Amino acid sequence: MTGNADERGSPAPGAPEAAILAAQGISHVYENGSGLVRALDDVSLALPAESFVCLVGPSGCGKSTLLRILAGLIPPTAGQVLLDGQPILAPQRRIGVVFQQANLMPWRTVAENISLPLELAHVPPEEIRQRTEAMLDLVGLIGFARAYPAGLSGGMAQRVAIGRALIHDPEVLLLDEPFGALDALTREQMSGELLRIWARHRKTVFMVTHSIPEAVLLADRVLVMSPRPGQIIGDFAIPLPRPRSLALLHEPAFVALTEQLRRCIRSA
Amino acid sequence: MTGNADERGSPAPGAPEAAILAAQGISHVYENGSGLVRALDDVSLALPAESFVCLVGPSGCGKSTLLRILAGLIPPTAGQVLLDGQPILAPQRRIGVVFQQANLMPWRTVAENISLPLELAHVPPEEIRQRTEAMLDLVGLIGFARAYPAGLSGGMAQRVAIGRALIHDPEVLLLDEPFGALDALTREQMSGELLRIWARHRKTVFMVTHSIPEAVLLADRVLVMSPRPGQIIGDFAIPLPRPRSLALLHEPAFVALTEQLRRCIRSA
Amino acid sequence: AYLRAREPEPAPMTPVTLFMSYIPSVQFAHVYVAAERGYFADEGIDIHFENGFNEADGVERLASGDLKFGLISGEQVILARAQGRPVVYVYEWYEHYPVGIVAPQGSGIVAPSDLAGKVVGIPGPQGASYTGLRALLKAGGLTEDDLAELRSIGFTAPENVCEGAVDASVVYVANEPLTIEQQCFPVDVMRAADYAPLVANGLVTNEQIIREQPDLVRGMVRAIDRGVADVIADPDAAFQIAVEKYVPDLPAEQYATQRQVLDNSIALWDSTGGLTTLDKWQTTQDLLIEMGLLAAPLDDLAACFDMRFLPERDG
Amino acid sequence: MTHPTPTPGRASDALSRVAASPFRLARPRGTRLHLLLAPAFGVLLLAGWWLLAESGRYAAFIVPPPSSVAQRWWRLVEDGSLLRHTAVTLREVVSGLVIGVAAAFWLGYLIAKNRIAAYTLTPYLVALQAVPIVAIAPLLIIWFGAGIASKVIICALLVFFPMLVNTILGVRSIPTELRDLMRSLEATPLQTFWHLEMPAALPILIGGLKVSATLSVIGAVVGEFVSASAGLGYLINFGRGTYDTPLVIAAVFTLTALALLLYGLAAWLEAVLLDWQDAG
Amino acid sequence: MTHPTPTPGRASDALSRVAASPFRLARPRGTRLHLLLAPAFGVLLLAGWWLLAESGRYAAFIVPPPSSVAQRWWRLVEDGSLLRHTAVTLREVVSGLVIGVAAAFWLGYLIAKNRIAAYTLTPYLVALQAVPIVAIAPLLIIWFGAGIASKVIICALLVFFPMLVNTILGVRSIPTELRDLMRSLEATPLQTFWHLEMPAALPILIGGLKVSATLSVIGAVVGEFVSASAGLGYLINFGRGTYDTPLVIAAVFTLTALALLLYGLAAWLEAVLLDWQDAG
Ligand SMILES: Nc1ncnc2c1ncn2[C@@H]1O[C@H](COP(=O)(O)OP(=O)(O)OP(=O)(O)O)[C@@H](O)[C@H]1O
Ligand SMILES: Nc1ncnc2c1ncn2[C@@H]1O[C@H](COP(=O)(O)OP(=O)(O)OP(=O)(O)O)[C@@H](O)[C@H]1O
Ligand SMILES: [Mg+2]
Ligand SMILES: [Mg+2]
Repeated sequence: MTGNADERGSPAPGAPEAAILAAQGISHVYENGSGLVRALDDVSLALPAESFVCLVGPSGCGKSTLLRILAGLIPPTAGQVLLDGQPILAPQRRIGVVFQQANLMPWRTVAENISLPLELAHVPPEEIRQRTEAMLDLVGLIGFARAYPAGLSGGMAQRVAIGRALIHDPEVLLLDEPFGALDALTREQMSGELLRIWARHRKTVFMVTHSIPEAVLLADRVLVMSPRPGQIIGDFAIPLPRPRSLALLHEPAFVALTEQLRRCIRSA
Repeated sequence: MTGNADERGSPAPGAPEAAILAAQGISHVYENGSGLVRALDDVSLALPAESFVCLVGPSGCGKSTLLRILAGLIPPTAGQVLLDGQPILAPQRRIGVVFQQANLMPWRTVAENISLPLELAHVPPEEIRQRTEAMLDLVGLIGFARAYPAGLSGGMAQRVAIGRALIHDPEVLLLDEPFGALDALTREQMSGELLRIWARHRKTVFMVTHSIPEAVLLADRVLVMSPRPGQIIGDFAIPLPRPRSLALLHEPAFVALTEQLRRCIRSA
Repeated sequence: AYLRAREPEPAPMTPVTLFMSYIPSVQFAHVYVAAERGYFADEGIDIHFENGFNEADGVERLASGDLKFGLISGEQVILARAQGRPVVYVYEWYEHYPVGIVAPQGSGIVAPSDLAGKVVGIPGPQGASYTGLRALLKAGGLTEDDLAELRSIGFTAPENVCEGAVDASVVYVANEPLTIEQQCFPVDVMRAADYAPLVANGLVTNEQIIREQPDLVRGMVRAIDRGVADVIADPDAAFQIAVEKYVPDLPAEQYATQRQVLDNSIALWDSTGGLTTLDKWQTTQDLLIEMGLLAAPLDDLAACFDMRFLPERDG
Repeated sequence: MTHPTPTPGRASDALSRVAASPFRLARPRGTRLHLLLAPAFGVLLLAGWWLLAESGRYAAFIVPPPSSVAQRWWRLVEDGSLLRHTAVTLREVVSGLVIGVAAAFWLGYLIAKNRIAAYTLTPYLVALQAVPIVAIAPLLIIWFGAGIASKVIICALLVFFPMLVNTILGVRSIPTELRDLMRSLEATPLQTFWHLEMPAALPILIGGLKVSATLSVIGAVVGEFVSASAGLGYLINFGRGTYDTPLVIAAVFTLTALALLLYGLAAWLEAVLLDWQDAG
Repeated sequence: MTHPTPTPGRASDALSRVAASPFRLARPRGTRLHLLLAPAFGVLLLAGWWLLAESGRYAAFIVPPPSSVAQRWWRLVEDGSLLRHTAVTLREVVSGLVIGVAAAFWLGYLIAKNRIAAYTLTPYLVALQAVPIVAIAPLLIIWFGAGIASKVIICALLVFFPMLVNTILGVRSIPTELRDLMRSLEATPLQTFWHLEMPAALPILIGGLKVSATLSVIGAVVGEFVSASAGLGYLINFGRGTYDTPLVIAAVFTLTALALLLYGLAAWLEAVLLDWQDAG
């Protein structure tokens, strides 16, 4: 654990027990018609408050499973998840989730999908309208407020999902490849926005990503997961100064970190 | 148009009229509840036989729409698609498609999803079995042959979709972000496989991708699309020698090309 | 002694389906006896029974030629002919109209005039029940408006009377009062037949059969008449035949009751050889007109029945 | 949404259209000609009926000519009896439909969400469907009286099952992913009901409603057959008892009109509530 | 698949289980206790009935005690008449169900795929549902005879509509994306039918089948009420005519058993054909 949150003026992340969200000895086994699938094997991790942690790992290693367990959506076969030191028994509104699939409600327009969390939280309509407007702007879908999901492109749907997760301002964000369906340019914009939100609103972010450069560019810490059954086999602090820009991409320190990560993943 | 297919010993691609698949003056307008969406505006392109063409462009610019029109799945509002110089009136089995979503049949196992095209083509069962086995191996899902799609991770589902598109060996492959849900490592493996298949079986590939390096690494030619309404605003020949390897990533020629592309996209 | 016009050589058997608008029952003992004792076969008739549950259905099918014979209530013939159905009544089976009104004993409802101000149940304002009710009301000098309520209760008279949901109810006199007495309490029955001569059930066919197959009609009438005579002469034997072969679903513990039902039925039957008379038809027609079921008198009321096929019979 | 397969000559055709107006729709709306199909078919059926009646193949009392039915119907309209009987039946139908559908919906929802309820109740609800009304008519009349209540109950019983099965089907078909989304937002059961379950199950629910609405008409009529002195079912019985076939047919036509009306309402509801299905 | 919400103490509990065997299921199978729920509820209902009968509130022929029904039922079994009548009804039910469901399926498929058929036929199929059987009973018997055929037709008519509506619903619910996939593979209409439409529509189809299977029993009985001398419907009518209420109830119970059997078959079909729904 290395603290890189200096630029935000936050305290350096403390020991695991000071973590806002922690997983202890998580194992998970699925049953799938033809047999059992060991998805996770004794995974422990701690997310210090206001940290930005990325998780990388090969396809099918259990990243989404871990994220769902952290979100309280599935009870693990073994182990427990602690939110502020308390075992979580059900999903919490304090934790916002972006699923790997956009997961939109086809009967709601883009604006209505984005405003769903506010509606559920009984935010007054006028405020809903304003915040939705702002979020539509942020995800670049102003012109599509009244379109239905069936009429969206893959990337547009994913941006709606991101907007929906951010709008109610949860303390902890769990993001499952949120930018997977976005082109390079939009991806850069969106991750820039995410960083800005994280810095300004002092959130804790846990993000699964497929892009090593992205992980290095965004995170305080990158975790590497082994192939199934998933185990944390690497935990890299990213000591690059913030704010970071795309210019980093060609700096030796950055290239060295990505190479280090790449090697760790390859060795798994 | 630049011919880079030398290493495959194929003839240099000819004029557009010699193209295996060509689009002429394609425009497309959608209606979406609240109004009209101009997705494509007068797009023309030609895919010479055995060429590998990538398409990049911002989210929602009309890439998937173009791909579906090329596949004969939607009739464009204006323009026509020619396959071997003949206007296509319906989808052709000669053209294999990987959709942006995995699009699996939930009631079929992984193996059954992959073998679907062979079944429809009345391939003998024994041959189906063998080719499915081989394809499962190629996409790294041997152990999941009998799992149902509901029990797959996002990346695994996408690999099934790739296997399904490759198995019946279509002449032309239209791929819509086939590697979007794959981690960097798997992505490299799969794109390596794709290149090998392309070279060995003399296919024509048209691929939408979000990754500029990936486009440069794979393609003979990279097309750049403008934001909606989509127009082709850049057409870059990639004169890098084949076979290409990941080592290229840091070569100046490669970096220059990617930078050039990036600038073109950004300028749009 | 029966006079039989035997043909020189036995003709091939004619299949005939006889329609009865009720479940198999000892009330049909006469046709069972006739079948069992070969009376139909004697006439060259291969008899089959069909149990329908709606008289009007049977009449429609008789009129259309789908059926040749049925045991049908007389007023149905008038109503059907008024609407152009060429059905004809050829043999009177019931001399007395089988409908009446039942009321708990001691309730003071013993005559039609006692119905004033009472709640009376009825299956529905149509059919034989309604005809019987109207005949009784008329005899008591009442109209429907004099009742507290005429309540449509479907075929649930015993349940409603036992539960006291109605003061009195229109019933078929052969079986329903018996059920109430056995299950609940003694009752008083007033029979419509005691107040007005109405045409009741008989054998019905259509004009085409009469025209084209008069011998068949004659044969049917004769066989049924022999059955009726046999049942009247020896109800016990008839009952035995009926329950053993034709009403197999009747459990033994019901025999006593059903034997009583048979007696009650026989009491209503025509023991005189099936002859009906025009004045009964006239009374019935008048009543139907009064009830609003018939717009005007038939042009030829006498065409409703045809008594030419009756056999001679010793009383 | 589906796209029609392109037809020859279509592309250039489309080209010229777009040349004229670049904002033309991708799928031009069809004409309204399809609305004439059903009436046209009706005219055909009517002609067939008329021919059958004229042919003399069946006696006029079995297949009366359309004209005599029309006359009879008009008489019923004029003397106000059609309105009266229809009103009686309509009241039974509407009450029965509301009660039956509401009961089926809540029970179906319960069964879909609660395994204990599913295992306990399902066999009995299925069994209930197999009980012929006439077999329980005495009890119904004793318990609910001979008035409208027993008819409403009978109608509700008939309407119940299709709605029940489709409610269970609809609620069970909701994707787990969307349930997970609602859970992650800490939606209350009521919020989950209104914001997820209702809209997601709606297409299948309305399918059930369509069947139920159509059956409800028969339900009321069956009730009237058991015992009644007014209503279209009574009118049919009366017509049959007096051998007035045109009356029977006129009443049946009125019934079918009622069924079409109710079905049409359900279809309208579908069109309004599920407009998102063909948007985009 | 759904995941139960974690409950307190569950995690550590699971931990110890996994410690013992790392390959334990994530969702341990429940016990088979739930299979006792329905019988338990049945016992409750039976007790209620018994109390009602014993209370003397109703005469024995209105609410007979369970014991007398059981005795009557046993006698029917012993003398073989129950078997005979059940066989008659079962034959009608099975034939009617097969014909009705097949007709509904093909017509529904046609309507779902073809707008012209939809606009032309739908109103008439809805209207047909509102025609009371009794109103057309004479015609049915004239056309199909008083034998089994008319009962089968009546049963088929009753069974038709729920299956029709659910077929349309099921076929229309198939995602366009999968249709596109099949088109891109140049699947023939027959292949699309077998490899896409049937499996995709199956859950909703089976919902329709469940309703139809249950209704089919009533359909045959309605047919037997029109005219019959055998079958459970006939037996019910006979029991009503002789005020043999135990017989009526025994026959009704046999009917409900038949309905449960058919429903059970449909549910079994669902479990077998839709096993993929809870795999993974
Ligand atoms: N619902 C499920 N039922 C059964 N097995 C499942 C289920 N979900 C996931 N799995 C299995 O668990 C393993 C891990 O899946 P998971 O979705 O967590 O992978 P992932 O790391 O997110 O992969 P990807 O990068 O491809 O999304 C996979 O082998 C998958 O087959
Ligand atoms: N079925 C549809 N109905 C209405 N509008 C649609 C439909 N499909 C796509 N669109 C619109 O057309 C435009 C282009 O969509 P398309 O899916 O082709 O984009 P794309 O380039 O593939 O984007 P992405 O990279 O995000 O997948 C978008 O604005 C989208 O909203
Ligand atoms: Mg995943
Ligand atoms: Mg796309």
